[in-house]
Amino acid sequence: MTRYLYYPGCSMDASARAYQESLAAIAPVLGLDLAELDDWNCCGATEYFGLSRTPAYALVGRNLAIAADQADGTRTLVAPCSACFLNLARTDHAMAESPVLRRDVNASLEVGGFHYDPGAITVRHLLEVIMNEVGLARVSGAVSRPLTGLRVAPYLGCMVPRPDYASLWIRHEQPRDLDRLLATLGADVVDYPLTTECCGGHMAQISTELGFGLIRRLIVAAEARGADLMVAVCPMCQMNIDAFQGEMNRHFRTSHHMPILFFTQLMGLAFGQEPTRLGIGRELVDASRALARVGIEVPPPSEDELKAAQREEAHRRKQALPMPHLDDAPGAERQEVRR
Amino acid sequence: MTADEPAGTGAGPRIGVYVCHCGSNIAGAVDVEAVRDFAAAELAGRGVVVARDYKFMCSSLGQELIEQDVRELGLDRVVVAACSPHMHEKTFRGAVGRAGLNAYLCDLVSIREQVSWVHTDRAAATEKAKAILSGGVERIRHNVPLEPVVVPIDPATLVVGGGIAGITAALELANAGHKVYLVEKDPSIGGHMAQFDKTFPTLDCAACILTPRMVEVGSHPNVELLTWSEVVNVSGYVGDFQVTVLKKARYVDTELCTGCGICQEKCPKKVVDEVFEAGLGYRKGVYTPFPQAVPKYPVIDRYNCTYYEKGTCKACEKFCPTGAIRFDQQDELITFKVGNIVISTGFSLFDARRIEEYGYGRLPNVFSSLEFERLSNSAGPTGGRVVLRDGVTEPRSVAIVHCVGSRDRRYNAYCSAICCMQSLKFAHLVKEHTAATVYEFYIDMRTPAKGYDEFYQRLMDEGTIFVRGKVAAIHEAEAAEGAAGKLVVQVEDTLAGVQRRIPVDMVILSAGVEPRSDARDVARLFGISCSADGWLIEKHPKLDPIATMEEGVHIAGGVSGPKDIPASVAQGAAAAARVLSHIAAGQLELEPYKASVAATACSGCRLCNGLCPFSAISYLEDRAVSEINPALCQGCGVCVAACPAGAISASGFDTDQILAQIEGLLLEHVGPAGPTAGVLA
Amino acid sequence: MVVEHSGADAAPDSAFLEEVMGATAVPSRLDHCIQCGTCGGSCPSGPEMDHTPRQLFALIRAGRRDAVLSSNAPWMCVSCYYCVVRCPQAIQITDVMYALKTMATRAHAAGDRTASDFSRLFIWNVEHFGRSYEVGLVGPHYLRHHLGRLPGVAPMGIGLLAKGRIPLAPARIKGLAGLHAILARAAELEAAR
Amino acid sequence: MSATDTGFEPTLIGFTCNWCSYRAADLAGTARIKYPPNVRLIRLMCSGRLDPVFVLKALADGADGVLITGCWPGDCHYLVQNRYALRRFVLLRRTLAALGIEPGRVKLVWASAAEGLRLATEIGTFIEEVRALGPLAWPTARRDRSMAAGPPEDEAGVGETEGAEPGGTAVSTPAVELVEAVP
Repeated sequence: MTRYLYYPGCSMDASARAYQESLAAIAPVLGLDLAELDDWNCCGATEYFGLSRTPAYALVGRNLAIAADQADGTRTLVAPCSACFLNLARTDHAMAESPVLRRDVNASLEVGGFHYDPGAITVRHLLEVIMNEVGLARVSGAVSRPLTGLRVAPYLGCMVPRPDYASLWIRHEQPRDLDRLLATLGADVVDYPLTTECCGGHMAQISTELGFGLIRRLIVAAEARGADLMVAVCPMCQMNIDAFQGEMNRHFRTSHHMPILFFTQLMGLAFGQEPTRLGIGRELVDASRALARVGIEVPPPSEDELKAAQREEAHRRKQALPMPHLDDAPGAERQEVRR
Repeated sequence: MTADEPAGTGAGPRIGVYVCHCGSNIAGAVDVEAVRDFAAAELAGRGVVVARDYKFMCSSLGQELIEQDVRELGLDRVVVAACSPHMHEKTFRGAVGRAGLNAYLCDLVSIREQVSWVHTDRAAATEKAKAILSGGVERIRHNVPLEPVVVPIDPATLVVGGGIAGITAALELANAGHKVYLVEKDPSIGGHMAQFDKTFPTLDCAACILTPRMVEVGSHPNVELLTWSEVVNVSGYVGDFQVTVLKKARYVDTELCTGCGICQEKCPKKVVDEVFEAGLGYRKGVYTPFPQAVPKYPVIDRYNCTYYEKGTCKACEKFCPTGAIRFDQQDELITFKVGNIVISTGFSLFDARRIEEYGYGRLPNVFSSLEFERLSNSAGPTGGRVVLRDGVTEPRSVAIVHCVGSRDRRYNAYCSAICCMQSLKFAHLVKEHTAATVYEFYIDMRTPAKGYDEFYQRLMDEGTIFVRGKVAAIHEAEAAEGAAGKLVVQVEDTLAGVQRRIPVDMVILSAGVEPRSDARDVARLFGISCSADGWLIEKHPKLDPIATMEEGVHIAGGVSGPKDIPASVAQGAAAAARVLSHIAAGQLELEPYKASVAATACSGCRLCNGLCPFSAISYLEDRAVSEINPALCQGCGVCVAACPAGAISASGFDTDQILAQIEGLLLEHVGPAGPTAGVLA
Repeated sequence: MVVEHSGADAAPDSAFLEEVMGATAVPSRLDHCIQCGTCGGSCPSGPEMDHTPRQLFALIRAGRRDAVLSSNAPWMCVSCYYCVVRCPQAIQITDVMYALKTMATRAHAAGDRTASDFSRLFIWNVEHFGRSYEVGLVGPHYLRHHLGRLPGVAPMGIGLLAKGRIPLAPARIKGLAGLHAILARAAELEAAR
Repeated sequence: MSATDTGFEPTLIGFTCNWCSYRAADLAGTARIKYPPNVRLIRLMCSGRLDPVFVLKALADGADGVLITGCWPGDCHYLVQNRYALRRFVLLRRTLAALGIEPGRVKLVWASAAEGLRLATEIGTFIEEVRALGPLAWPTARRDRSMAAGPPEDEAGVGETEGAEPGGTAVSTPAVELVEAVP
C-alpha cells in the first residue's frame, strides 16, 4: 500500500457519493492508502476566485497547509474532483510564482495557526495517479470481469489536463490516458474527440441555453459514436450530464438517454465487485440497461427508497436547517428582484 | 604577479586614453568627461599620459586624433573606451598602425554595450566605465607587439545543401572560374522549391525557373556534385579546410546509368514518399525523387528494397539496359580541401501534428501546406487535382489557416515570414483548380515585399473571403451542427466581434518554418553557433548576414532564419561574393592569438597533450618537452590554464594581461601618483 | 458603433489596464495581447458573451472601465482553460476573468446578476460551513433566478435525494472560527493591496 | 566602512567567452536590456581559458563574486573546451568551500550569442545572490599592494576572519568604496 494524502472535496459526500463509494472499494485493490485530510474545507470551486483574490487563495491555502502538516512522509495530495484538483494546484503554483501572494496568504493563515510553503505538497488528480503511479499493469492484473462489449465514451472534462501547472499532461486537447485505462478494463472505447470539452460547470445554473447546450453537445456526440455510456472523472461533469439531463431534455424537447458513470465505478465492475458497493444505481440516468449488455445485473431501485426520500425531504424541510437567504448573503443590499 | 615594472621601455609606458561619446549613445548615460578626467588624474601613475574624449572616436577625425598623439606624444599604448571590440577594434588598431605603432598595442574597451546601453543610473554607469577603463589600462601595460597570421586561400569552395540558395552560390562561384563541391544529402538537388508548383507573387512555375539552374549546376565543369552525400568531418581553418564527405551507396553505377527510368518502372516495391511527396504520394524502392531530378541517376533505398529484405528480386538489375545496378556498392568517404565553406542546408516545416486542436493527422481532410503544394502540383500524386483525402472528391469550401506554429509562444514565437504569401498563393491555386469557396484565417496580413501586397489585392478580386482571427480549433461537424461530414473551423471573427463556426470540406494549415532537426549538429560540425531556436547565427544580423563568427564559413538561405525564395537567392549570391573576395585576395589575415610553450619552463609532464582537440600539441621525446604547432593552434587557451608549470603562454590573452585587467577592474592601482596627465577635450 | 467625441476616451492612459494587470495573483501578460481572437474562438460561452474575451481586452486597453465591468463576459467564463492553453501569447485569461469578476462586484457594476448571485450564495455557504452545500445553494438560487425552472428541477432534487446524493445537513468543519479569522485577515490584506 | 550596512552593492567580475557570452553581452547592449551595473566583464577566447587563479585573484582583490560564462555544452567554438570550464568550476567551488568561502560566490552560466536577455537576467540574479551573501571578507595580503593603492583608509574591525594572515585586511579600498557609494 502506498500512502497518499486525500482531499475528497464537498461533492464526494453528496452528489458524487457513488464516486466516493467506488473509490473506497477499488483503492485497496490498487494499493492506494488514501489518508483523508483532517478538517479540510471547501476549495471554493469556480466561485471564490471571482470574489476576492487573497481570501480565495487563503481558503485553498488552508487545505495545503493542513496537508503539509499531516504529510507524515508523503507529499502527494490526491484529489478526485477536477475543480478541487485545479484549485489546489493553482494555489500552490500562484504562491510559488508570486512572493506577494505567498506573503499575504501566509499572513492570513497565521491567524488560524497555519503556514504553507509552496512546493511542499504535490497536488495530483486521482486519474493521473492511477495512470502514472499505480500503472496499467497493476490495473490489468486486477481485472476479473472484462467489460468486453461495453461501448464507453471517455469524458475527461477540462480541468484535469488544463491548464496543467505542473506539466503532467503532454496533451491538453486530446489526451488518451482515460481511453487507455478503459481499454485496459476491456471496454470498447469509442473515439470521443469531445473528451476535454467543457460540461459547462456552473453554467446550468446561470444560463440555461448555454449550459444545456453544452450538455446536449456532449451527449449527442457520445450517442452519435454509439456509446452505451459516458465515463467521468469529475463530480461536476457527472452532475451536469446526469442530473441535468432530464431538464435538458425538457428544455430542448429531446429524449436523450445517456448514462454517465465515474471511471472508478467501471474499474470496480471490471474488478468483479458488486454494483451496489460501487454506488451504481445512484445515477439519475439509469445505467442498468447499458450494464446489462455486459452481463452486469443492477438491482432495481425500490419504491420504498423513493418514498423514504420523499419522507426525508419533508423531514428536512421541517428541521430548522440554516437555509441561507439571499438578503443574508454578502453584498445583498443592492439586489432587486429579477426574473 | 602585478606589473610594477611596465612593459616596454625603462621609462615606463606612455599610454593614451580615448573616451568616445558615440553621440549620445555613451554620453547619454555616462559622464564621459568624468571618465576622461579619471584617466588623466587617477591613472597617470599607471602610465596614462594623455586622455581625451571625442564625439565620434571612430570617425576619421577621431582616428586622426589618435594617430597624431601617437606621433607627437610618443605614445606606445592606446586604450579606446567606446563600443564592443567586435565592432571597432580593427578600426582603432588600423589607426595606431598607420601612426607606426604595432596594432596590438591598442585595445578597445566596451563602455557602450556593457555600460551605457544596459544601465540607467548615470552615476553608477560612470563609475563602472571608469573601472572598465582602468582594467583596459592595466591590461595594455602587458600587451606585446604581435603580427597577424597570414593564411593563403585555397580557391575551391564547399557548398553544403543543394536548395535554391546553395545552387545560386555554387553557380556564382563556378561561373567565376573556381572549383565548387556541392554536397546534398538527398538523391537530387532542388530543395523545397522543387516541391512547389507555383511561386508567389508572380506565380511562376517553380520547376520552370528552377530546373534550368539545377541542370546548369549539375553539368558545370567547375562543379563537383555530390548528392546522396553528407559532410561528416571538417577540420582546419579558413583558406585550408579539410573536408570529409560520406558518399552513400546508390547501388547504381553512375558511369553506366543513363537515367532511363526502366528500373523504377519495373521495381515491385511501392513505398510512401515521406520526403518529396510529403507523405501524400508513393515512390518505388529504386527511385529518383522527381522526373527533373539532378543528377538523373536513381538510388536504391536499401531499407525498402525487396532484394535487401528477402534476398531475391533484382528486377531492376534484370531490366537495366546498361547493367548499371550494383548491389555490392559500398558507402565511400571522400576527402578534399577547400578554402571557404557556404552552408545552405535550409529549413524544415513545422509539424502541424503538434497543434492537437487543429486535428492534423486525426482529421483526414486537414492538410499541411507541403501536402497542398504536392496536391496542387501537376507533377504531384494527383496530377494537380485538388481533392479531399479520399482522392476523388473536389472540395466545395476550403479554409486556409495562417500562423500554424508561428507567432505562438507554445511553438515558435517568431513570424515565419513566408506563410501569409504562401497562403495567398494557396487560395489562388484552390480557385484555379476548383470552384470552391476559399476562406483565409489570418492574424495580420504581412505582405512587405515587391509585388506582395498587389497579390493580396488580386486575391480579393478573386473572391477569397478573409476572416481576421486565429483559428481556435478544427473539429468534425457534430450531428447537431447540421453539416455532417464537414469540418468546422471555430474562430472569432475579430473584426465582427463574434464567434463563428464555419463548415468547410478541406483545411490547409499554413505551417511555419523551423530549423532542421539536425541544425545543432551542422553548427557543431562547422564550428559555428546556433540560436536557442536552432537557426544558425550570422556574424551581424544587419551588416554581415552571410558570414559567421568562424572565418571562412558562410551561411545562406533558410538555414539562418525564415526566408522566401528571393531572399535565399540573394544570400546565396552574397555568400559567393564574399568567398570570391577571399579568393581574389589570395590570402587572409587572422588574429595572432596562439599558445606557445616556453621550453625552458616546460617540465615535460604532458598534461597539456590530451587537452587540445585540434592535435596542436605534441611531445618531443628527445627534448622531453611539449611543443605547440602554431598552424594548428586555434587559440582557445585551455592548455595555458592547465599547465602546472605556467610554461604555456597565450599571445593576446596571456595570464599577466588577465591578472592585470582584474586588478584594474577592481581599481587596485587607482590614485593620484605622479603628474596628472594632460586633459584635452 | 459608438461614436465618441474626439479625444473623449474615458481613460486615455493605461491606468485601467494596469489596474486589471495588478489584480491577478500571477502576472497575466494581458499587455501582450495581439488581438488574434484565439480566446474568443475557443470559448464555449462565446456566443452568450456581451463581449468576447479579446474585445474585453481591447476595451481594457482603451480604458473603458464601465463597459468592461458591466459586461457579462467574465461571468460567463466556465474556467475550461481552452483559451489559456491555446493563447499564443500565454496570457492567463481565466485569471483575468476572475479578477474582472472581483472588480465588477466591488464596483457593483455587474449587469445580469444570475452568475454573481450564484457566486455569492456559494461563498455564503462556504463561509458558514467551511464546505459547500448543494441544497443550500441550488434552492435559493432557483427561487431567485429560475422560478420558471422550478417545476423542471424539482424531480431532479427528489431524484438526487432518492439516490442518496443529498445529505441531510451541511457538513461543518471543526475549525470554522479559525477559517473565518483567516478569511477576514485575507480580506484585510486584499483591501490593503 | 563596514559593508554590512544596508545598501551593500556587491562588485562582481565576470569572465566571458569571445564567441558566445561576450556576444550575448553585446546583444544585451544592442537590445538595450537593462541589468544592474555591479558586474565587470573580462573577455577570454574560451571559457576553457579560465585559470582558477583568475577567480581566486578576483576574490582576493575585492570582488564579492565571480561569474563564469561560456557557450552551452556542445556549442563550444573550440569543439569541447568549455567542458574544462565546467570541471574547473566544480573544483573551484570545492576549493572555496574548503577555504571557508561560500561556494555561491562563484557561478557558471551558459549563454549563447543569441541569449542577451538570458545573460542579463542571470547577471541580475547572481547580483542578488551575492548581495544576500554579503560582502566577502577574504583574508588577503592586500596590504602588500596597498602602496600602489594608497594607504588603506580604515583598518578597524579587520583581520578577524578565521585564518587571516597577520595584518591581513578585508576592508574595501577607497576605490571600492567609490563604487559602494553609488546608490
